[in-house]
Amino acid sequence: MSILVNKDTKLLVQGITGRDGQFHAGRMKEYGTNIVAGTSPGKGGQEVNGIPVFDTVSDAVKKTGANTSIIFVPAAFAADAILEASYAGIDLVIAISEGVPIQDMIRVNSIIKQNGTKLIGPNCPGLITPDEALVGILPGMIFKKGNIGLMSRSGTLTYEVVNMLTMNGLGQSTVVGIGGDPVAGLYYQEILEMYENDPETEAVVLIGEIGGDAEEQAAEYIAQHMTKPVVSFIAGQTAPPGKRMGHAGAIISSGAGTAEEKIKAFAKANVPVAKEPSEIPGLLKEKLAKATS
Amino acid sequence: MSILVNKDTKLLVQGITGRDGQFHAGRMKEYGTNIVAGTSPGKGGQEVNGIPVFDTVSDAVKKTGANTSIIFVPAAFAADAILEASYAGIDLVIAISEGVPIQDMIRVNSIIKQNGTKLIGPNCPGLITPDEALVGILPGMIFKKGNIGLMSRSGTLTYEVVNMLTMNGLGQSTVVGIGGDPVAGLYYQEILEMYENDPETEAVVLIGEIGGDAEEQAAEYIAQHMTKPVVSFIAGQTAPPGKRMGHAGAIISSGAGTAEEKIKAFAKANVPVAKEPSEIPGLLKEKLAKATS
Amino acid sequence: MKIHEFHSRNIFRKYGLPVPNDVLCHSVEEVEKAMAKFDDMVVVKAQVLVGGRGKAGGVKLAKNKEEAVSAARKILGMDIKGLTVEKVLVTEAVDIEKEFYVGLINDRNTKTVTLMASAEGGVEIEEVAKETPELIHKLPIDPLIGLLDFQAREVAMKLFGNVKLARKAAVIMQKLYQLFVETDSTIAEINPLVLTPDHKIWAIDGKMNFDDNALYRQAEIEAMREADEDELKEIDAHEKGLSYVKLDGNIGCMVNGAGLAMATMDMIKLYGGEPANFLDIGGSSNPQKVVDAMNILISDKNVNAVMINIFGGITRCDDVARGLIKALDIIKSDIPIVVRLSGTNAEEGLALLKETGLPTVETMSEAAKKAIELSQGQKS
Amino acid sequence: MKIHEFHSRNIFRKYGLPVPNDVLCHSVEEVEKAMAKFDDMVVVKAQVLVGGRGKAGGVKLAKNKEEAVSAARKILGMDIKGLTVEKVLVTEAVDIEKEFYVGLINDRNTKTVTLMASAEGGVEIEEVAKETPELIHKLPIDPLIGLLDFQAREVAMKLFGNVKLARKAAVIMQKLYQLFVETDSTIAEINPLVLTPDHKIWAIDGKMNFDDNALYRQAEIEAMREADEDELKEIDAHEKGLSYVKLDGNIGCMVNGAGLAMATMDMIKLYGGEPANFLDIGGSSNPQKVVDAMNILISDKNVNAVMINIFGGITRCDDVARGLIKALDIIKSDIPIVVRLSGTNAEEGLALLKETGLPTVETMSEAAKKAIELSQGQKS
Repeated sequence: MSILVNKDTKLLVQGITGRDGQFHAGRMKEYGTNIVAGTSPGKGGQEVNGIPVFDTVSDAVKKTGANTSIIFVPAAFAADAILEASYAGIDLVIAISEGVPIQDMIRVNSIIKQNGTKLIGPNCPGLITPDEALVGILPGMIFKKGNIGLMSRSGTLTYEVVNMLTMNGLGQSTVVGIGGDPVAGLYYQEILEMYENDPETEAVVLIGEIGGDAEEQAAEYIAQHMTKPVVSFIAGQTAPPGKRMGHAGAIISSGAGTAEEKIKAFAKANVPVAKEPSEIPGLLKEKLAKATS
Repeated sequence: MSILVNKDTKLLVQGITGRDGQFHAGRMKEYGTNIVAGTSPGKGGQEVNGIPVFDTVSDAVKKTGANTSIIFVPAAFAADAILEASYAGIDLVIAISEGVPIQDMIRVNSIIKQNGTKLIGPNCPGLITPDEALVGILPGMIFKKGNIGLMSRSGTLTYEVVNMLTMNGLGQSTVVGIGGDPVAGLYYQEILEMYENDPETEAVVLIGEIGGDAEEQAAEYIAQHMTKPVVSFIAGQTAPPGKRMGHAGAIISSGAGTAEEKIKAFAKANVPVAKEPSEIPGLLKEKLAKATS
Repeated sequence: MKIHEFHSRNIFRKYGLPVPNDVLCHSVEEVEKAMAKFDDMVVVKAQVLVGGRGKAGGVKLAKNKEEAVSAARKILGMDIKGLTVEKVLVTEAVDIEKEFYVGLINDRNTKTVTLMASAEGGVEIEEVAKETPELIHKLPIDPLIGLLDFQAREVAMKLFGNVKLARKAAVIMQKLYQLFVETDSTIAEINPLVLTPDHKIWAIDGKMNFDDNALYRQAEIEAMREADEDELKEIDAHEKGLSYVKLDGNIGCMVNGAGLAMATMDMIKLYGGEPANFLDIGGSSNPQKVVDAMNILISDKNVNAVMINIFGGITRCDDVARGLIKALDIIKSDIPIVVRLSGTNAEEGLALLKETGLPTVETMSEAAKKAIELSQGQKS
Repeated sequence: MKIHEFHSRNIFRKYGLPVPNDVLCHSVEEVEKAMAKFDDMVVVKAQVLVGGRGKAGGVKLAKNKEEAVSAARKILGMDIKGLTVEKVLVTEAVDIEKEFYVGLINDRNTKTVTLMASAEGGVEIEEVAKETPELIHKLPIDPLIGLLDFQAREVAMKLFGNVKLARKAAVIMQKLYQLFVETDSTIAEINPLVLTPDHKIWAIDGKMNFDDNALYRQAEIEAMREADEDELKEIDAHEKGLSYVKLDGNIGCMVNGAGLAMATMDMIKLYGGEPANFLDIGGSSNPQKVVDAMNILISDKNVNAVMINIFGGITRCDDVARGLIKALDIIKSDIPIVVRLSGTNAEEGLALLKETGLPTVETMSEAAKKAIELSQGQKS
């Protein structure tokens, strides 16, 4: 098992003829992801990396049975692309696009909820179930099949941590980059629930950062619902208030959303917080040892 | 039994302090309808005809358990009143108000569907289950408890027909005025289904008029789903195209929505169409005799 | 409520739709003057609130000032389906490669605004709907979500088959939806939407109708209203709380309730008569309404008999009788009248009428028969 | 993006919110002239992009021209939290019976725009939120439906307890919602919303922030941007594809990825150093970005050591190395640098760097420690 993506994923690449879409379609295919189609309005009938291109998502779904879609279109068109996928019956949409306006995402989340579509992102690196499906821009070679679930608001920090896990013999079930925007699709709580229900996942790493109170909510959820061990790391302890730290969502507003509050919440929920990323493998091993003893 | 309203109806009157609201609240109460509350923003705490008045529907529902609401507010505020009732958890809303803009009703129908609220009207006389509940502006004295279901887009034409039924010994289970607007709440099809499932209803009268193709759709529904006999009457055979005949919905546009087409559709569905209202009791008796023979 | 084409074009422009330049003219002289603004071919179009002006010769192409003036001379004053042409619109002519249809209506069944689009433009869409409904693409628009980019693009692709043009046309559809909702339209159509040989898209002719119930919040639209004589009467009646539509018959009807009023007209016809009008006095019991209604009825010169059909529910029959007595007192007309009162306080009403000597009957069938008899007695 | 109070007031006015008259002045002379427009009491308010100006003496009441001029003289040029006051707003003073708070924010948890309203206006809402959260009424607004009349009225009733005032305030809330959505705001607040003794309602002070990601479609809003020196640097970095925030420390950081960049800052702090900035060079492999980033880093006079921390995913470490070599070649700075390259093409990158003699390390912890050592060596 695993969560969200696996061998049964039939991936559609929206914006496959663009620079990023084309490049990453190639990389994902190389990794072994089952890419069945791409879309680009007006370019239906072409092929990119041997993948058939359709004018509309609806066409692509009808012809190929695509069930998951990844979006590489520019920010101004990302909301419409997500909605097109949702109305065409796609189950899971991964939006890589960075810079999507918040109001667009508020509307989009409300609409796709009605349609029963799941969304990851936008402004996210995607997700991977090692050896089964890479759906995103993550560097496939650092991942290793295993039993650790990891989710994160950040990209390269995820790679840093995954690399340490892999080097310490801790493979991953599914790694999910939920994205750095303030209003995004699936978030900690939903994904924690999936990890909890996934027989292959034995422990979870939650990488948070400043801004919002999703980590606090996750801590509460963990305390109440999770039987599997969770360890965490929070980036941005030294970030000043009022400044956006790269990610649109990484901002301490009106004194709320600080790393301190988040760390306190995790402590309360008995979730160890690593002081630096390199502590994570050790904390995990400790927790796993306890869990099996 | 009966449909939609009965002894268990706990009625709320929205706009109870207005001229019409006050008058009809009195009449409905006199008839025996269980009116539990009224609303009028800013007049909470008062009483009208011995009925307690609240500021908001939400308050009224919490305090009295109202499950049905009737709306007497001016057209410009009707949409908001319906939504207030819907969000407060009212199951069935009857909007008497005439002159509500179509765009308001398009929005309202879409929203209340999400909330699971049923709506009758606007621009309707309401409905009655004789001897149990009168929810509307219909003249209670002409109705008689019995086994005929009747629904109509018109008010006085309904009274005319009901009067004939009663005088011919044909009592009514529930009579529903669905209203004369082009975009309204519950319509023929939904109500036909309720009559079909109501053990007390033995036959149905459908009074239609020009405009739209709801009668045609009803005819098709009857042919496919109804086991109980239905007879009908269509008003407006002499109406000229392009003119609105009183009701906003009674207009033949671009040659569609004529009485002729509707009569043809009923003929095809084996639904007898009365040439004039006075034929209806006879047609019903014929059908009922056949049904029991 | 209907408006003239030139008004529709102005609304279209306000919302950023591509409409060729035009000048509205009320006389041949104005057309002559207006031609200074046009270098090339123009079209001179009759402005009348009725369809079929093309077939009636109300639309003419003109290559230069002389032709435009001559066209205007022919069209101004022309009679189209009973309406006199008092204005023409002089507009830039555009080269037509292909004509499309794009329209929006309120759909009663789906309870949505519905987009209709067809590659068969320039002809009446009702014809296309009847003959080849499969050529009309329909899309119900979710009122809470609107017409999404990809939806508009998909419909436009079916028309244009070319993504660049489809993107342009999609924006036009979205703007049309915005103006439809914001102006409380009941119809907003562009017919034809024209593609030129140099791949420009133009809204060449526009038609808009509006929701009468929403005019209270559409002052700008209401100011565009231009009613003919019959319509002025209808508007006047409306202001008095009455619903009136003039017809061509000779039996005036006064009824309470729209459905009953239509059924009354139908019954007159059924028994061989011709109704002169639809007239609904509504649900109130105000005797003044009866006076106003009677005034409207007898102002129609064709009326030679009146049928009053009241089923008292909220309306009280005695109030109607009182109004009637007052009306007869003021109006002094010798047009024969038959009265049918039933329902609430019918007995009291009938008792009051006894003194007037007006014939009264019990059912609406009898009333219809009697009215026809009275109208024929009058004729002979 | 933040804007000045006077800009917020103008946006409020455009959407029909009740804002007292005001005049923006850049000098004492302008204030003197402006006073011709006011008959009664005015308030002179410092226009600075930072909170707390009231406590700092940046807001003064004035009964007449003399007082206004004297207030302006004191306020203009004043320093408020490091910012110099260059403009004041002279505005009608209104009598205050009671102050309220009405604001809108994007709520991450409900994924909606959320209305916040409180009868405790005039003070910082964050204080109220901390001390007495029960006094703040919150309403998540369905993005597809908007703020319905009855919803706004119910919230307003909780503040005003009077239906007439509540109706007025409800309309204000709905207009605020409309402008929030249409301008892509992230905060739009009226604080205080004032009730006068004669039962008028005024928006006395307004604060608006905007979504940077939406500025591409908000040209009018973007034109209101007024950045200080640090922000100009940030905007400049943004245009080069970099994300930069200046801090007060002395160790410059160059990292790929926002999360890793924050973690890098944290680690420097953890080992006893002080980061000079947040700098994310993003996911691309363009060597020019490294040159641009290096330029930004050394333009900060506080920086006396640089830590470069790259985890190659899409970014290739050899590209970063090439950019770095180029940058060192152009820039010629003697600020010491430590480099950590890991992930994609790390070996190639490290090989390239060998020639430069730059110290390289394997992990980010080592890099942080080394950077601190370098910065301290520099100091002594």
